[in-house]
Amino acid sequence: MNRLAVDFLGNHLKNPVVMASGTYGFGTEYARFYDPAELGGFSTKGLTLEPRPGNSGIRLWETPSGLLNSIGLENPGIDDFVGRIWPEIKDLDTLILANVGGKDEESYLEAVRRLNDIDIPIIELNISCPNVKAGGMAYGMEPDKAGEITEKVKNVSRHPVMVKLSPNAGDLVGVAKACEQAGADALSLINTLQGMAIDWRTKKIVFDNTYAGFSGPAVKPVALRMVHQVCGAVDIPVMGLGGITTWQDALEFMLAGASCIQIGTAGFADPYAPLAVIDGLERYCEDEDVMLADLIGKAVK
Amino acid sequence: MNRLAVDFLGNHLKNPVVMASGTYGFGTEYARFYDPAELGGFSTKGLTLEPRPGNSGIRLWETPSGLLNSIGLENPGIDDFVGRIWPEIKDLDTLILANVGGKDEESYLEAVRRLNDIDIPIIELNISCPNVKAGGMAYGMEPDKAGEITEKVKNVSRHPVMVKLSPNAGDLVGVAKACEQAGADALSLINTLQGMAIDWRTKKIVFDNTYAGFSGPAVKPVALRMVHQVCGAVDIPVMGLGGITTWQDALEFMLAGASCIQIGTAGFADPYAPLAVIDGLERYCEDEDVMLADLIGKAVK
Amino acid sequence: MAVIHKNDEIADGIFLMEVELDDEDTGKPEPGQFYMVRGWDRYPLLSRPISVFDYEELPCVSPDGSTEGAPVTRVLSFLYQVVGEGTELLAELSEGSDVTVEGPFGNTFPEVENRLTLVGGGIGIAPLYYLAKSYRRDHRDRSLKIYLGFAEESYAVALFEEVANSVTVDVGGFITDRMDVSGYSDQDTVVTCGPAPMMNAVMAKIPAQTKTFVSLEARMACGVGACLGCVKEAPLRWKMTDEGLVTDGSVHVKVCSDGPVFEREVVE
Amino acid sequence: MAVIHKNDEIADGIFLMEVELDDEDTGKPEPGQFYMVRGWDRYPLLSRPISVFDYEELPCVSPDGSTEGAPVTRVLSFLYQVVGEGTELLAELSEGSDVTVEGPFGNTFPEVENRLTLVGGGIGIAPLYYLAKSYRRDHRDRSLKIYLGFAEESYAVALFEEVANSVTVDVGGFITDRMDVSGYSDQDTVVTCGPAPMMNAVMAKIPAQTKTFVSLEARMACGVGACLGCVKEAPLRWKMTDEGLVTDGSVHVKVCSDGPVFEREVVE
Ligand SMILES: Cc1cc2nc3c(=O)[nH]c(=O)nc-3n(C[C@H](O)[C@H](O)[C@H](O)COP(=O)(O)OP(=O)(O)OC[C@H]3O[C@@H](n4cnc5c(N)ncnc54)[C@H](O)[C@@H]3O)c2cc1C
Ligand SMILES: Cc1cc2nc3c(=O)[nH]c(=O)nc-3n(C[C@H](O)[C@H](O)[C@H](O)COP(=O)(O)OP(=O)(O)OC[C@H]3O[C@@H](n4cnc5c(N)ncnc54)[C@H](O)[C@@H]3O)c2cc1C
Ligand SMILES: Cc1cc2nc3c(=O)[nH]c(=O)nc-3n(C[C@H](O)[C@H](O)[C@H](O)COP(=O)(O)O)c2cc1C
Ligand SMILES: Cc1cc2nc3c(=O)[nH]c(=O)nc-3n(C[C@H](O)[C@H](O)[C@H](O)COP(=O)(O)O)c2cc1C
Ligand code: FES
Ligand code: FES
Repeated sequence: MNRLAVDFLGNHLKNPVVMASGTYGFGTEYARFYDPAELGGFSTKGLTLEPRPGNSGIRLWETPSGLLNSIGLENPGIDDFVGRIWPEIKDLDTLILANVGGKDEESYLEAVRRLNDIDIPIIELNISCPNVKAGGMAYGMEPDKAGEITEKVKNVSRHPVMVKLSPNAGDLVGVAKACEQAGADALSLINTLQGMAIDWRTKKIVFDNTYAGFSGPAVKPVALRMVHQVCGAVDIPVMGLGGITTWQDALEFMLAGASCIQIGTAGFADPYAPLAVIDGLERYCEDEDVMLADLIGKAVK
Repeated sequence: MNRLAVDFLGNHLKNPVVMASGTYGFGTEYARFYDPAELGGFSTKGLTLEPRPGNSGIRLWETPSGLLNSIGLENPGIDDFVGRIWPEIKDLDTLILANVGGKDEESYLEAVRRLNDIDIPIIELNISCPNVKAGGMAYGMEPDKAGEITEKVKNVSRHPVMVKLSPNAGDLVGVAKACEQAGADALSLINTLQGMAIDWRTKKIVFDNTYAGFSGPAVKPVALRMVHQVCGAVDIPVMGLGGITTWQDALEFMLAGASCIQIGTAGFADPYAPLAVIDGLERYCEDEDVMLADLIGKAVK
Repeated sequence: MAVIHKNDEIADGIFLMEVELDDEDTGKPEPGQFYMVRGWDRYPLLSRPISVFDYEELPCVSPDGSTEGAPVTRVLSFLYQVVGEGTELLAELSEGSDVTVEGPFGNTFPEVENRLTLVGGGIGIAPLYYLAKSYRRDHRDRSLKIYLGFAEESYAVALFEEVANSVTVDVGGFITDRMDVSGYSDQDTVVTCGPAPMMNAVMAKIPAQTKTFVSLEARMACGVGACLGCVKEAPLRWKMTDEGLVTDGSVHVKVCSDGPVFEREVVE
Repeated sequence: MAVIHKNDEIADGIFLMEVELDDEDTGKPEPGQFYMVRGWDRYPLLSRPISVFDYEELPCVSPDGSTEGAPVTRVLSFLYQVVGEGTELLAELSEGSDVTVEGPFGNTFPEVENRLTLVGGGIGIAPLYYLAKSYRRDHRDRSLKIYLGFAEESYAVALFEEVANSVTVDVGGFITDRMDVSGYSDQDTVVTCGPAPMMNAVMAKIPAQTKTFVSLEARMACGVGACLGCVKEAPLRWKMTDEGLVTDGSVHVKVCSDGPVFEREVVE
């Protein structure tokens, strides 16, 4: 009996552990450690219509229990993904999500249209990347704009669309509801918080882009709160993430209402982290004699 | 030569190290470790018009490099402060800020009026406490409301008013500007982020109040970003805080534009943390042969 | 800062740590007090409150065998149970390692002239030993009865036996079932520390005229009364002072600075 | 997981750590590769990239003195400098402690048939020793010249001397000033690792026809090419493959998986 199986938008996942966009490359980089088929799934590095070189300067900065990154959506572009990468990874036997970013409406829509050519199971619409100057997070900061882009993307996409929300939005619940109303099939949250570093030695602002995306165990309390708030406000399924490191963290996000969880930064510290989470959840469900899916949203006051 | 001296709203501070509200009691609790006169100053526990019992249930929860708290502004009320506590602490020879919270406009205003009876140097207007149901953070979430309460408080207060901002506001810079326009003499930020904890063992939401305030080293990258943003947008002086633990952290906040810094959670982990920060800054300024005040806002790209 | 002399596992998951205090840790602890202990630098964030299990000032012996005027070595002991991240890290520390101890904090057990009964459950026995020892030192002939309850395995019992008139040990049952309190009067004092249900059972059992003290636990951040994180509801806010109990009318007590020791009336 | 055999400070702030790999760490490292090392549990968050300084497979000797068919003990060495929190924690580890090493990661130094010159600066000498040893093993008679530059104090020089034809050491000056490259041709190969200014000076000095490789550093999170955190701008994105250099047209190289070893043309 597989106690960890979950359904997500009609897809059967072996377990709810999905590797987060930008932290798992295109699914093969960690294959030296374990078969990606052991995962529930993974989300690709953020894809944009055109190839992007990403940001200049320092891209990583460690903080207490956290990580600042300023990658800036470096990626080979949607065509390279559709034509070259997808054929190489499509048979990995795990759920693959195409994470899509954009600099303006048309670039989002055209990227999504081109994904219609392949049988990608889910599109993760990234309206929450804090590391690009145009587009990115701007679409995720206000309910109106988030709803608008979601609706348009839904209109052109033949695939289910999961919208990835920004924790930097003032009215996150409003954004979530707007996306739901606009037809989003699911939501994922959180993307990175906006943070900053200054190097006291040089007095320099560390990142060329000034601000950067903040992730890792440090952000977990904020992420868990937001997942709980959003799950209480919408009826579509949610993938919860932000700082998840242990199976206990994963369980907490599911108790808060997430149907699946994603792991990002924790995989850097320990490449086997997702397997440890899966193992831990398995043992827990065994010991408690429960099906994991039955615990979704079961946190009590 | 005291290289650390700073002026803040006409007050001479020996050094820019101020202990944050709610983490330093009323200034005497840490006296067994060192004389509070060694500090630049401290801010009192949040005071409200009426005495408040604070929140029920668990009030503290540790997270990776962070702390969740749900104290709920437990305090003996403004009259007890004015009549009993202030006479006991007023001669401590360090800058004392009265941190004032409220549940509605009138309770803020009346508390501030009663502080007119004493010679408190600065009022820190707390419109950012996430742990109370009425008032608190609600005033700090939107520019209009923040400006309105600031203006009214300024009208009744004979003391300078420093408004303490919430990192949970969507448009923090807008809030900061609105406070400045409404006559705020200074700003302090950040108060706690809103976070949450679930105890996987019991499946229970840890805090009776569901969400709680998140502080400590974990939040520093977010706090530094916000201080940098706000300092770039207003002309009034700013006290920067959020996760400051070491003298290097303090220096970074000042490079980002803060005139003074506050230390909260770090003082729990090490009661001597503020002294270590002061010592470290002193040695640094000595080695670099600079006056600390000359470094305010000097972070470069 | 203190240096670890020994850190031994005396029962499954139960450690006895002895540290030598350096000159900067000036205070001498009283029974009932605790220290904020950390055996790490930055992570985890908070220090952990641990009671004084024992404290001794050992005169250094000079080469000629005399101890006159010699400086003393101050040895503080903790008895602790590994329950999570912090106590696990403590358990990993080896002899000679540094450990940071701030304290002593909190109020103390009362000075007792009465006959004394101590009731400890599990790791809750930790603060009782130093009290027992002090009582015995001050009152050579008075009655000291000790009840120790454990869930699975007893420990540290021999130490208690050295100072008590009687030690009753229970493993796996209810320690209160082993207590005969029929003769208890206002000439007796009871002190208890352990899991809440056990302390409640003790409080329920002891006759009203017998003063009963409990030692409480709470999550703590500061340990010194500054953060208000460790409060417990109390019918009235009592404080032990030289003039007896006083109250300022608020509804909470701070475990760290008003306590950790409370009269049962305060917390019942 | 690996166990520390030794961890000695061989010069001020410079440590030589030997670890024994357990059976799960299967790969055999090649010169130029690195491991992601962590000697702690949760904090700090990231592991630290450290080059292979040396690697040996020592047959276990059976009681009768024979080593036939015996399992091997695999010993991996790191030479590292304490510069911050992570390396400080590594330096505190004592013999017998566990340390987590993931790897080996990255590309390798090329197989060299030419005469070989190595130029290391400071802790940048770390990846060169295993290369020197391997070269000497494969090419008993060919010329191996080594230049080692240090800011304040030299270290590990004797090890290099065992395998090189000549070792030139400079302390406090510019190591390039000590190099005579007049006869260098396409029959020579140069490999350099050290501070950027030093590597730039080396690249500027070596004649164009002499293949020159540099080993780069960058902040790393994943170490396996997944996070794109360690990229360096490169005029063209070159990759070393069996067919020589190829490019896919993008502007960055990943130090962790395309590198850390690059032909100078890629990064100049
Ligand atoms: C005044 C005082 C004196 C104490 N004396 C001792 C002693 O002498 N020996 C001893 O072994 N323990 C003592 N404790 C309890 C000890 O502080 C906790 O067991 C310890 O902080 C747990 O830390 P951890 O990181 O190992 O566990 P965590 O990972 O923090 O938590 C593990 C478990 O312990 C519980 N817990 C955490 N902190 C506390 C706390 N402060 N109080 C109660 N439960 C908590 C949690 O609910 C959780 O179930 C004392 C506590 C107080 C307040
Ligand atoms: C492929 C590779 C191989 C390496 N091999 C070795 C080796 O064999 N021996 C050795 O001593 N060091 C080596 N390094 C450098 C080593 O990884 C860093 O010194 C270490 O990560 C610093 O960690 P820390 O916590 O001590 O310092 P931190 O507190 O993280 O930083 C201290 C200082 O080091 C700099 N720094 C931090 N991380 C890096 C990094 N990844 N690259 C360059 N500078 C950095 C920072 O700018 C800062 O000035 C290698 C780096 C790479 C990328
Ligand atoms: C190096 C790095 C790159 C990332 N790139 C992307 C991206 O391309 N698209 C995206 O939607 N999120 C991206 N993220 C955000 C993560 O997917 C995730 O939302 C965030 O890191 C929080 O989860 P974590 O704390 O588990 O890492 C990136 C995060 C990191 C650390
Ligand atoms: C236990 C606790 C109680 C607090 N109480 C107050 C308060 O009464 N008023 C207030 O303005 N801020 C309060 N704060 C917020 C701090 O003053 C500070 O803004 C926040 O903790 C961030 O700083 P830090 O990371 O240095 O702790 C409290 C914080 C903590 C941890
Ligand atoms: S622990 Fe801070 S008040 Fe008790
Ligand atoms: S360190 Fe992640 S791509 Fe190189």
